[in-house]
Amino acid sequence: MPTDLLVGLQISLAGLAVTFLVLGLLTLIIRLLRWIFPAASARPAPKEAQPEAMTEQQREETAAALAVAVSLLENQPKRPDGDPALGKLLEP
Amino acid sequence: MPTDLLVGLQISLAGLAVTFLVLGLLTLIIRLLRWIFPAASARPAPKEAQPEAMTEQQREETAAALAVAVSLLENQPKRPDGDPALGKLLEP
Amino acid sequence: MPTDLLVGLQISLAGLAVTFLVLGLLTLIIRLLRWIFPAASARPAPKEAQPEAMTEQQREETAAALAVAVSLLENQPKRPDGDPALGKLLEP
Amino acid sequence: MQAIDLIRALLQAPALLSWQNAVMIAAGLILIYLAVAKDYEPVLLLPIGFGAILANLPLTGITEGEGLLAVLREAGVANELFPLLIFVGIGALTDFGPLLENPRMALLGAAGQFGIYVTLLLALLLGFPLRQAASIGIIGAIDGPTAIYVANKLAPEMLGAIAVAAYSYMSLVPIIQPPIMRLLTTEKERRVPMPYTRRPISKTARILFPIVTTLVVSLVSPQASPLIATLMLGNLLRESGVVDRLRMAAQNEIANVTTLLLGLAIGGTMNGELFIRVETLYILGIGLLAFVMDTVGGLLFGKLMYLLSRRQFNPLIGAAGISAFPMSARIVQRVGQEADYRNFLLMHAMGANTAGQLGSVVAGGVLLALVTQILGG
Amino acid sequence: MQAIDLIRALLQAPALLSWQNAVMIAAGLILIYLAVAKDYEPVLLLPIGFGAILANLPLTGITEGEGLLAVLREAGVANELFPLLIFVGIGALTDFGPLLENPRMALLGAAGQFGIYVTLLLALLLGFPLRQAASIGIIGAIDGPTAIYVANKLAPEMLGAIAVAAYSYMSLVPIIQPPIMRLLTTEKERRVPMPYTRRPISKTARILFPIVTTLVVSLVSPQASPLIATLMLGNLLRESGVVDRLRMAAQNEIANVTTLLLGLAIGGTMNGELFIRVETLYILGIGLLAFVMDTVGGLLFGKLMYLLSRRQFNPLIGAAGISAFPMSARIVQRVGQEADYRNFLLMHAMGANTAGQLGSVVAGGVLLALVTQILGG
Amino acid sequence: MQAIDLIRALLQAPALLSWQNAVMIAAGLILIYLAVAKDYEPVLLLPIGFGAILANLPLTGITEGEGLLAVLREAGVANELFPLLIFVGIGALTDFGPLLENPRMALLGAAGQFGIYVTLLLALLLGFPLRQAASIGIIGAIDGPTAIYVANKLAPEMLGAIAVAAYSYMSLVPIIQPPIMRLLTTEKERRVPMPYTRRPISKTARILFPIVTTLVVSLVSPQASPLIATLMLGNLLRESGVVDRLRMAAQNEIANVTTLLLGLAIGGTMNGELFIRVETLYILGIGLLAFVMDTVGGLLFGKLMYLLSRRQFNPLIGAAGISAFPMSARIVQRVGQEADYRNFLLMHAMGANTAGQLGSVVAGGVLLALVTQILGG
Ligand code: NA
Ligand code: NA
Ligand code: NA
Repeated sequence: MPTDLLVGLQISLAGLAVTFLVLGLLTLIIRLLRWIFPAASARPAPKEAQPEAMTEQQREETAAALAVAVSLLENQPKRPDGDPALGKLLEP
Repeated sequence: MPTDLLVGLQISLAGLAVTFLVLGLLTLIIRLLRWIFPAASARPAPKEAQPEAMTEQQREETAAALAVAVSLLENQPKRPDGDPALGKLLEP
Repeated sequence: MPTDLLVGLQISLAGLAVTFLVLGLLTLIIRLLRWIFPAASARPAPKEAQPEAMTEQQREETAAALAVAVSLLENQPKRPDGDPALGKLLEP
Repeated sequence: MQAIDLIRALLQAPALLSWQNAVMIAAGLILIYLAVAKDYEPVLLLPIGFGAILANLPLTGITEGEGLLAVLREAGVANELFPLLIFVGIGALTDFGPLLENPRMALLGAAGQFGIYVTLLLALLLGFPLRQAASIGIIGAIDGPTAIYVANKLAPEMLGAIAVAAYSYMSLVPIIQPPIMRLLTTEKERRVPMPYTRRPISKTARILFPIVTTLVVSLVSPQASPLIATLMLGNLLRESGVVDRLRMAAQNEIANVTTLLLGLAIGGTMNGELFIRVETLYILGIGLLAFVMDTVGGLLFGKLMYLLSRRQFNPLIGAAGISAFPMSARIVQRVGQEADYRNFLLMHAMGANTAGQLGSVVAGGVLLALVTQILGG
Repeated sequence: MQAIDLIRALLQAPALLSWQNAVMIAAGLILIYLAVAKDYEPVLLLPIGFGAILANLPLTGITEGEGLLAVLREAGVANELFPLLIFVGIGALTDFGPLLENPRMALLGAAGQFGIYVTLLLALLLGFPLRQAASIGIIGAIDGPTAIYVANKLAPEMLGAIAVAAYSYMSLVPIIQPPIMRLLTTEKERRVPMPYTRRPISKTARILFPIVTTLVVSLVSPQASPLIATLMLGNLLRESGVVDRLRMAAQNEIANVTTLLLGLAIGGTMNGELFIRVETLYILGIGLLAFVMDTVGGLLFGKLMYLLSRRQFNPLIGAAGISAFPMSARIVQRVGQEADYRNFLLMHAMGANTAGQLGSVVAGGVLLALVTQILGG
Repeated sequence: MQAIDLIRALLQAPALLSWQNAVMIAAGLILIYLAVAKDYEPVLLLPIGFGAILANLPLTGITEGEGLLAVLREAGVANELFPLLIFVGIGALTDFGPLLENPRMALLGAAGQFGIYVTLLLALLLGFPLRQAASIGIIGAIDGPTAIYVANKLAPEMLGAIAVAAYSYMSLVPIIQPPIMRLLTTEKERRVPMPYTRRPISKTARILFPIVTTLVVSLVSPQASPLIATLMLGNLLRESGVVDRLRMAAQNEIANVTTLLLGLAIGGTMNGELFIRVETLYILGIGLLAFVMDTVGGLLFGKLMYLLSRRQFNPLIGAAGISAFPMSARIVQRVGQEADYRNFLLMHAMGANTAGQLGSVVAGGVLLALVTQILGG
């Protein structure tokens, strides 16, 4: 029984020590991260997660929309009205 | 090595051939499907996926609603006001 | 064959009997539940499922919001404008 | 070997397509047609139909070893996981309020299982062994998950046919029930007015109902426990009002994903070589009878209540004692209004209908227990 | 055999219900009551309670072989899948911003694990073998998934009791912490104002934090790796901002479905014959002590920081170093405002609270490693 | 043993980190960087990168036995479940309308698989055995699930590298394709106008298309059946219009959850000791060539159609015959408009692009069948 308890005490000491060690490391890591990658000078407006491709995509869709518009103007007799399904097809 | 390469060439030829064959078949299938099941004369308004039972259901719900209305009118002293939970219960 | 059918008949009788027994028990149970836990006198407004902790939480959030307001007033030069991210952080 | 030989060796599958495969592919197409064009339980019949097609295409390996349909069958059908998870979703979607308001409707949920036993006897007469006859009888529960659960335990070789019958006939409620209802009741009976007064049920009673039902049904019929427990767990998630996240997960994510995978897996059991036999036709035929006899049982019990209540009870409501929820309650409402446009039977029929769901589960469990006991002893 | 004999043979279950079963069914009902009426972690305690009821109904077979609860236990508890998936969801929901703004709060997350070791020693004193004592100690992590993970590896026979204790005591935060906080701190300490100035954190730092944390914790404590990795994966999904589909799936579909199934499976381990023994009472009792000692440890460390900071640090914040997130941060805010209505400790406490979550995981992994090493060597 | 010895014994992991592990952790970080900063297929590359990091941290046990990544690999990669479920989601998201309107575009979907065979031959030349060469070739399908499916069957040891190559190169479409397009076509060819007249497709044709495609492809190439069947099942869920619950489940819950778990599991195969070898570099290098040759094949076939159509066909559209949907269709539109701002090639290119998806699946199945046949006979 005393042996068990001794083992327990050692586990407790070791466990607490390593736990403090790891959390202490995390403190350092956070400081390091903040130091290497500081926030932009003024507080930036919270940048919503918009991947670059989205704007890429938007650019293309605008181009496509323009192309459709031109094409519609040129082919007006053949295609009398805008196609409501087109928007759907342009979706990614 | 040359044997391997020969096998590879045969696989490549066979593979490309079958792939073209299948995609060619799909071309025919699509033409066939379009020929057998042509779209209705004028372009139909995009028919939203409403199963028949839904309208069936709507009809019944209208009937039920009418019944409730009649029943309410006849039993007015007993049931002074419309029951807000009824709509929920009528849901499928 | 007749033996089989006899067994089948016994299963049918037993099955129907037990099914009626169980559903009969349910009738009694429902009456019992309604008798022990009657609905509040007048028909209560349908109580939306809001766990108690939510109001607890709301109370705390109100407290926090007040604290923020006070703190903002006192520290006005340091923090010129309300922090739009705070509300998010206060969320559970 | 030349490329051309390779291609020739490749194109073996069409030659291996047996006529049974072709028939089953046609059957799969018909199921999809019924699902899409006729809206017959599409969430199950469409995947079942598609799975049946896949199971009959030669050399794909999709139903064997680690093939997709074999994996799904192992993961969720063999161990009954999928039907039970679907029951959690159904329970979360079901409002037992109408039954709690009209507890006497519960007995109609027992009467509506009448067809199970008629069918069982008929199947025995036709020479099916007991475990198969019971599995055919369970079509009379008119309840997909229950039928799948029981059939998978007693006669897994019949699973595909029984599941298809159960789900197809559930869809035929609006076609099959009305003529039987008109045949077995008189105009006078159908016109019996039943005023509906909403009776408030306390939240506590609503929450205790699924728990107590689980306890009682499990103690009386332990084999029904997994079915009733999952159905009632879903209802408890709903009524407790404190676990909306779980309720939504049960009725949406769990129910939808499981339904799709279950349908595919069941369709995957419908290989032509195993499926096309005269027994299958019997199953489909007798299953239809089961459904008819359920309706008859419910209506006769309704007529009994009509007499006992001194003509205050509209016997049409008995037809809602099957588990096809909420279709048969709607049919009762419609047929009742045909007789008298002022009739409002819907809420009463809803009570009987939810009781039918409970009755189906109980009857399924009891049947399983009885057959296991007889075959075991 | 007559029909009446069949029925009699059927109705065996009530006679087989042992008093242990009855007690556990009552315990299940109490858990459901706490979940519904007291809102004690309902998303877990309700399924656990329901599972406990099912596990104690005789003859249902639901916890054996291919029974539902056995299938769920195999699918997600035995291999630790469910608690880890839940951690992905928790990580996706957790904003570590307050900790990134106040990195010194991290140490409080270590102090808040103090109870683990006190409990471990006490359990050893009471005669529990090491692997059981450590499993009881892990209740002091006050973190459901961590407790389940560790207990399942070291003492699976105690899983039910430990999970119930961990989740129940998490719910008791608002009741248990305030008196301890008032007892161990002076009015003067509680009134220490801590101005909060929001410090912006760059997106890059936010994204790198979960990655670097995974690397460091895994290297120092490999047994904690699965826990920290899943928690941090969830957080990476959140902070990366480019995989919103995955983030939503993690925090909704995955978390909800897994929580429901995990709760059921854990409840399913609580069979009366195994569960009702004096050890279980010890577990529940010592577990409560673990929670108290966590709070004490956190507060004492807070007082140390109060002294080291020349009375600029409010020691109440130490009580938030446990992982019951965000409840204990809220309690700190409330008790702090009682002392001085202008006190705004919430954001500081949030930092300590998220550190407590990390500390629990680390302590769990370290404990697992140490015990495995001692028992193995 | 003293506490300090215990701690020392605990901290073994850093010493066990091999240089291969370190390189792979760096590779994982690069994948995450590409996912987050460059938006390269983040929903897959982020989980793959994170999984690769976890697989290279010593002593965690996360890739062995019942470790998380091993469990996921068994549950969904070894049996191909995850890629197939993802295909159901992709099918539910894909509108084959543009192809149904322009069926002749289908052939471009075959031409866009040209790179598979070039790569296969090159890999054989470099000394790879046939089953590995074919697995490298399949990168030329530029289709994640297809590449994973085929590689897992023929050369599972290469799964990680092939999946990474397939998904990375899919993301490089906007960088790699335009220069090749400009190189292989003349300004005159690029300016060919292709008027687009929308042709209505009946609902019946839309619904039958996925069914008939499944039948035909499965009969001609049974090994492609699971892939085409799941893709087409998803599309049938979409077009049938009666199972919106299932369609949403397929394209959201199923696709998202599976993508996350698949990515983690694949990353988990990328242990440094196995992954870092010269073959991996070859795989990544040849894979890039596969992609280039796909584009070349598509463009050359486009030029053939240009000639056959008497210069009425814009050969740029050929570049969309790969399966990177809908990126390459957009690139075609953009490059076409550069030549003439009035050009509107998008809808035509969409047709070729969806055909490319079908072509990839067919080519994958055919390759699998041919290699299996040669190696088996
Ligand atoms: Na029924
Ligand atoms: Na903790
Ligand atoms: Na391709």
